Amino acid sequence: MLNVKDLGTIVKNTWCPGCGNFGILSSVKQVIVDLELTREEIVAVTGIGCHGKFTDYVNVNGIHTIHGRVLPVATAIKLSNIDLTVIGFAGDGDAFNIGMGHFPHACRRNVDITYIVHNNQIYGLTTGQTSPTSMQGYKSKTTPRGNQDPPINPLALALTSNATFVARTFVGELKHMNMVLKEAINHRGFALIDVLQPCPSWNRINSYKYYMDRVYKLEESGHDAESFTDACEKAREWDDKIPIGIFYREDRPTYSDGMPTLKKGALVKQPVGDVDLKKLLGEYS
Amino acid sequence: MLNVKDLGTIVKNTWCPGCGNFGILSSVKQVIVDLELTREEIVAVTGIGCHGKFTDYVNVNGIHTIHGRVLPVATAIKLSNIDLTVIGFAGDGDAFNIGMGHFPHACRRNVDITYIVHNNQIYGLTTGQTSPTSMQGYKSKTTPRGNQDPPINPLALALTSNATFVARTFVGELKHMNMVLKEAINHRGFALIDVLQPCPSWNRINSYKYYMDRVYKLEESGHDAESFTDACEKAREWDDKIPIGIFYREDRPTYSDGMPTLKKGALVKQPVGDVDLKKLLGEYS
Amino acid sequence: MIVKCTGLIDDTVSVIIGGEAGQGVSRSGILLGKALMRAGFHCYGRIDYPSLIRGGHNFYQLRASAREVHCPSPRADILVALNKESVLLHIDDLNPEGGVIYDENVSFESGEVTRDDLTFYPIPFTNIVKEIGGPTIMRNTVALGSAAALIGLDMNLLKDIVSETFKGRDRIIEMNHEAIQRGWQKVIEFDYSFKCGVEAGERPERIWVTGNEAVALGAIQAGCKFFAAYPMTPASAALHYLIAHEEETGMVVLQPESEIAAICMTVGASFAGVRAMTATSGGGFALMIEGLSFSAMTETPIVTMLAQRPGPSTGLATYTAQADLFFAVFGGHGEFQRIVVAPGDMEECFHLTAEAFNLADRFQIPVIILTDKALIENHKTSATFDTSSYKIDRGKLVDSWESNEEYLRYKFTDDGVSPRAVLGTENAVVLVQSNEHTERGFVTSKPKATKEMMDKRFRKVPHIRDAVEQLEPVKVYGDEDPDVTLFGWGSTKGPVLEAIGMLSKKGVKTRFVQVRFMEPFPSGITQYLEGACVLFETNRSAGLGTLIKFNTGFEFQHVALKYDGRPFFADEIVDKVMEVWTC
Amino acid sequence: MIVKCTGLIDDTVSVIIGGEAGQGVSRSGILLGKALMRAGFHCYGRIDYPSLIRGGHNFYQLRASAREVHCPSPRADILVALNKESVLLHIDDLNPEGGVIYDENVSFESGEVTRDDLTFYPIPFTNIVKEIGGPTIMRNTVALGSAAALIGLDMNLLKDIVSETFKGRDRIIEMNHEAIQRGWQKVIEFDYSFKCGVEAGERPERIWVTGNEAVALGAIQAGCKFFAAYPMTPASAALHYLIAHEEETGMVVLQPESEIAAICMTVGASFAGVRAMTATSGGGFALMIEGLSFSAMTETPIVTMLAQRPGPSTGLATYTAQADLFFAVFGGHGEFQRIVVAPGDMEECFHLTAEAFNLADRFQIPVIILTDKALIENHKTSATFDTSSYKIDRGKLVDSWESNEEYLRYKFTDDGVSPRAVLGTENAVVLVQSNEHTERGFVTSKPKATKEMMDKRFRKVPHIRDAVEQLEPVKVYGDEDPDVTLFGWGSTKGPVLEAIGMLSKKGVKTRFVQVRFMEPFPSGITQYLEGACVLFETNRSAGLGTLIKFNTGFEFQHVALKYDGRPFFADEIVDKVMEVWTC
Ligand SMILES: Cc1ncc(C[n+]2csc(CCOP(=O)(O)OP(=O)(O)O)c2C)c(N)n1
Ligand SMILES: Cc1ncc(C[n+]2csc(CCOP(=O)(O)OP(=O)(O)O)c2C)c(N)n1
Ligand code: SF4
Ligand code: SF4
Ligand SMILES: [Mg+2]
Ligand SMILES: [Mg+2]
Repeated sequence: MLNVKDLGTIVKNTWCPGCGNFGILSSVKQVIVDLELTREEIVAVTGIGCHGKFTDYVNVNGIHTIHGRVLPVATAIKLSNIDLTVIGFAGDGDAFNIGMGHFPHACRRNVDITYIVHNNQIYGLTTGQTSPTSMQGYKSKTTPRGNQDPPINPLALALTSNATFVARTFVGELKHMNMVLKEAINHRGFALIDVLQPCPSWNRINSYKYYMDRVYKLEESGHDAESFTDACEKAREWDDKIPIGIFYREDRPTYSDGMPTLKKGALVKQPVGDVDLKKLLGEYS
Repeated sequence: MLNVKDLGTIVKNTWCPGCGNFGILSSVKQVIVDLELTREEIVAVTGIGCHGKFTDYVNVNGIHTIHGRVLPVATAIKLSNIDLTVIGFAGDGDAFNIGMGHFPHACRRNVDITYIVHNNQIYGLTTGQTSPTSMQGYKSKTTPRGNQDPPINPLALALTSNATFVARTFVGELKHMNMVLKEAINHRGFALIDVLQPCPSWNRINSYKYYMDRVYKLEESGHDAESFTDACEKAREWDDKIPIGIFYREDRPTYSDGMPTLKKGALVKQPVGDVDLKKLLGEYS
Repeated sequence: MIVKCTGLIDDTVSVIIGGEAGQGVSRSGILLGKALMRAGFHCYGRIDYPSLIRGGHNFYQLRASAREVHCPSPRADILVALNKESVLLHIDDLNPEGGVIYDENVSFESGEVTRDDLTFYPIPFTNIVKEIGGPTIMRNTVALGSAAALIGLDMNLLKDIVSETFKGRDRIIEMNHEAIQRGWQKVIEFDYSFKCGVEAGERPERIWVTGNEAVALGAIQAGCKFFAAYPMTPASAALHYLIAHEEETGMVVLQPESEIAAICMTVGASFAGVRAMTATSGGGFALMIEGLSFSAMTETPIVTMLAQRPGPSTGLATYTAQADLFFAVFGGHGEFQRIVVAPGDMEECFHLTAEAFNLADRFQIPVIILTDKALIENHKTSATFDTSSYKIDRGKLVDSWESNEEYLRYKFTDDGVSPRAVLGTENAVVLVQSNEHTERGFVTSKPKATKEMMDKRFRKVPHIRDAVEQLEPVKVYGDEDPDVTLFGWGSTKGPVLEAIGMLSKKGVKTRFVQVRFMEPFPSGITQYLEGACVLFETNRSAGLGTLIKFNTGFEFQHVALKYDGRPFFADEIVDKVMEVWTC
Repeated sequence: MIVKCTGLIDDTVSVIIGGEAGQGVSRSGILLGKALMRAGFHCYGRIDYPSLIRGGHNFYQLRASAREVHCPSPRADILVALNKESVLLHIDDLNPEGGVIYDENVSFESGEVTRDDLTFYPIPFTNIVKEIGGPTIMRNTVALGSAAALIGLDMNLLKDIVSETFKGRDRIIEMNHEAIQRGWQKVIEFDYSFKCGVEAGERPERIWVTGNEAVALGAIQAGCKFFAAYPMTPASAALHYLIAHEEETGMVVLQPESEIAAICMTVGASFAGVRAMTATSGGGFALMIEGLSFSAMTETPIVTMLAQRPGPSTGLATYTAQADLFFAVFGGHGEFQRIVVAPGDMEECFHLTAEAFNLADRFQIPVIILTDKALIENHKTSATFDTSSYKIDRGKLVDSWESNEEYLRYKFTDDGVSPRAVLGTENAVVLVQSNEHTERGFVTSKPKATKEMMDKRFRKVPHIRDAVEQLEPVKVYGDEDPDVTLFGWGSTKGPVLEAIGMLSKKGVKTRFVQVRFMEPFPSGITQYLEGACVLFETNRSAGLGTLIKFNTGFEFQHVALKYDGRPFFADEIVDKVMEVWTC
């Protein structure tokens, strides 16, 4: 069985001191250990951004994709081998700006993958531009007079798009994050986890303290994760109080359940070269 | 003053007999006349699909863009000349598959344009593939065993994305469509109109009769378009009864309101070549 | 197989079927072509349609002969007009003494129809259908019966195909048989003067397929397991075909939200170890470029069909061009080796697609299959594809890792190709990286490591060249000692082959040099660049000519370019060659 | 302006400032460069950083001289080390007798530092900052004070710049002044042996800018009103600059959701009649290709900066390459004419960007400004840009339509360029069309109309060529009767110019041929392709060499390619030329 140390790599970590990504990294490692998964059965698919360095730091299969494309890549990996545990790691810019076109579709298809959004409400790697989740009024190089637009609400968007597992957690609450992550990985279907991740280098507003002062746990507030309406209502809460936890879960056939070929098991393990081409050609003769 | 005839062109219309696009075309012409707009102040921006032929059939400024890009093009036209009335015409595939990445952002920015989605729940021009709004179970060339995924809900998505005017109408109810369209054009901010548009050639399910049997008018059912919660609830209704009308409206500063330059009026009309470059260069000396 | 045509101006019989979009023009043409094939004919079929669903004018050009036919003819012996407009539009396309089949309901104003050498066959399409109680669209079935009579085709061949198509739906079969019968009968009642006798021979080992179908079948042959494509004319039919056959082929086939998703999924599936493919046209390919470069950097084999149509931008959605050659060869940021293969007929679509998968896997690079509308939406009879000679070669793909050494996805090797472990392989942690990277796959930006990894990828190049040279990248047809040598690629092959036959009858000895691989560019072409050389392409900038000039220094003196969306017709090629030959 | 450097191995003084990402390396270098400029120096600055925000090693290479300097030197006279790692990493880069400024807290193990020709200046960076009560990052200000002392730079120049930068924030200014003072003082206390005397001259008419800033200023000069760009290294700074100056320039500048949106917005703004631009790097440009082809088909002027970095795919985000030349020239579906211009220094970034807008407007086509990281993120002192000679030429843009004839967006004209009415022009209904179209803009797929409209667009080509020829597409520097001719483009210009100076001192007469327009390819290059010719490019495939070969048939015998993400250094060029010269 693996331990957390086995999941490290030789690569020097270059995230800034105090970066919330450290929390995500350690939670992911812990959960892999707790769930008794092997390195080879996990595939971490990352976007481009600070979060994208994940694949260098965790010793499991990794795919460092291109900016915004975690979802189509992760979807195809899962469809090609349903025996793998596929976890996507995206930035907020990655997921909801350039990658927005994929998100509602991944939700409604209910692909059986976990999608972790490292939501630091900023473009980290490109040195601090406003992101689609940056708050109104937020000042940056690209909104020097303050961001005018209401931010994208990842949870509400996921709910609207028929996602079957919708959650938020905060890296300052590691146990909570572990719990949510475990549930998400165990969930059969598409699981969104919006992770509140401080970026001390660029985002001076949404700091550890900012979140610490505001987050409260849905598990402790009697929230009913079976209720779509309650979930929608909670998803809109963002001010003095910010809920974290599992907002919504639902059982629905997954994308691969609908694929006749996958009824026979993992695609990559199915025989190759045994198609009766003569028969297919017969249609044309 | 224009009359409807002035808005025709010499181009032979090649929509199929019974196509719902005819209704949209006549409504748009009627509303232009009723609102006493001129040909030159309107810009019709269309996507690629059967709906895209609109620009050939209506004698106003037209931009036949590329597939899925109505919103960025329309946005920039409006920002470059806030005196123009910009109306986007997109297909359901156009808007919610390939063009999905732009939609939530146009909503939250509240660009002052009208966005008409010709929602025939099918890919028309490419001969009948499943679209993101095709219903579950819908059979087509690309879902021969029936569409498994819950469809995109344009209204719910717009509401979630902070659109300030969200409506649906049906081409079988022309007066209603005229009313909605007028309100949308007069609305200051982003206005989505989801138009139920039968495609008799490919979509044999969502016919005129299908909609006729189901639609009812929000105006007549005492719906409160100021209430976000009510709007969300109504947006989820789609079965024996399908609401049409204005689901939601709200006043919020538009995208251009936040742009300092546009406080001085239309960008294209502002003087060119009067920037004090010496001063800017001074920063570097 | 005995086929005999008499009274025709050449050894082929050509039929134009014209009508409105929605009247079943294409289906009729395909059905008739298949019946003719079964009668022993070689056939070629081309559908011409504007980008709309109903009401616009469509027409199908069908050509058949006892010998192989490689392209349609712009002229026809028989016109089957499903509406009046078709008579008016195509009457001048008819050969002398030709026949016109049309609905007897149609009446012509005086002066509207001036040809008096033709025979007119007014057939009560509409009334027959009414009498049978069939849907209006069945008019075309009546027309096919009439056409069969005129060609001398055994109408049972048509009926058989109808029975196969509508298997199980007896009422429909019955109505259609009746429609064929009646249409046939009506012509027989005339004392018809059009003379084309066809004797049905043995049913030969032939198939009647489009390029799209051939490409899809090639992918199946190659063991492709994953196909994701966003609909785009003219590539969509490959998607439709593969989705329809998902269960028989054991594939996962899907229509994603965009071309960006399509290519990223294709790359993703390949990471997981299955053969994967996508297909699109120019606008969609533009959206795939970032993914293409991604597959190159991650050394992930993918196969993409780029089916050309005229551009720029939306262009002419339903017509043809060879105008994306440079885009296919050079599109992409950063430097990487790719393969671009350009099949020229149905057999090549099949075999080269299958080969594309082997090449992609062996060298872990993207392979582009460059086709165009005229190749992949047209029908041609071909000898049944040889499915026995192909061997799947997955190169250095591994699904077990026994070595004590750590698995390194980008391990330096002599030939630049590293063992590629399927995701999930025990004992092998795979790290795939879009940044420049170390052998293990970790990000690096060190200068030495950067250069070394770039060199590693480029070490594949000579091996790729070798592999391509094995696959007849240049094919030569015709006379060994020619008066004129013709050059071309892709869909131009058909009309050129047709033309060299015609030219040989005129006493002009010609040779055709077909370039089948565009990248890496084949080496052996110089030997043919002598004497009178003419280049044929359906574009404005002579892409192949440019590549040849670049690779050999040779500049064509004679170039025929067509860029109105239509393929060459053999006559045009003959004319150009005659011009060169006599000058 | 009097500058005098003594005791240096050449006529330049070079400083390396090294530290961790986040320690203010880049800011320090820029500040010191500006102060040196004000002292009368010509300067060049290059920042080297990996793609991360904190902790990785960054260093700034600053070089200054009384004469113009065109590139950094890999070697330095002075090392300013903000951390220990920087000493260890760069100590071997120091010239003999150089000086090392570092934090006195740092201690070295025995054997760690072996050079005994250097002078070490341990300065209490950390303690001074503590004493002043400033933030840790202020260590770099202390270091700058020390460096100033060593170079002999008047520290008041540094102080002035600090005062300007933090205008209004007196406490910060005061602390920084103190830091400079103390750092300076500490060095003075040493009996320092490093000898570089600088005498401050008049403040010259010079500016210290990056290529990104120069491009942005060029756009402003051209009256660009709309700029939409998605952040991507190395192009992002242009976006930041323009957003920050939105109010002064009267522009609308925004960060949209993606590169696809960016280019579509750019095209949209241009439809409305304003000059519009976008900027990106390779991966983003890949996503823009569909929009590029759209602008071509709709004949809509747009300007796009493609700022290259090493690929494929994500590649090396913060390093440099000239590897997208073919992509810029050939990327796009369908055939269309574009212009690709490649500036080579800050002045050219400014002037050619401004010209790009005129060209785009005059010919209603897309213009690509091809730059790279080494050009646009580096600093160089330049003569203040001449802002008086440029004239805005909007070509056939019209905002009124008095004619009685219906306005036709795509009217056939002799030169292929049609009057382009701003949307909203009274009496002119504008129809912009991505499908092939008629003069009016209506969709067509007729063969004749298709060919005619394609020919119409291509009628512009000779006029475009003429216009480009007017703009010195090939610039030649150096000896008229050279022993060796050097070829290059873009950022390679700097090191090559530097090298030809050095070579001349060695008695080798050289000439540099800079290609500034890549498409259409300039005609006048053949005359220089004689004698010993050497090509320099920062890529692996010699893109320019390939274009030259294609256009002239000339094949370079001598090629120096560098593709490790780093720009050439002048020494490398000198070495290569010496090798060619002596062989
Ligand atoms: C196509 C493309 N466009 C732009 C970029 C540049 N880029 C790299 S990361 C990034 C955004 C990072 O923000 P986010 O996704 O929130 O990730 P974070 O760094 O905050 O983790 C951008 C714009 C790119 N790599 N590719
Ligand atoms: C980039 C790109 N991909 C694909 C296409 C092909 N295409 C044209 S229209 C269309 C979809 C049409 O469906 P919809 O948007 O619903 O419009 P409708 O025809 O139903 O009005 C597609 C996929 C294209 N033109 N461009
Ligand atoms: S920039 Fe922000 S997100 Fe990136 S590593 Fe630093 S703290 Fe973390
Ligand atoms: S295919 Fe459908 S949407 Fe298109 S014109 Fe015909 S009926 Fe209308
Ligand atoms: Mg982020
Ligand atoms: Mg549709």
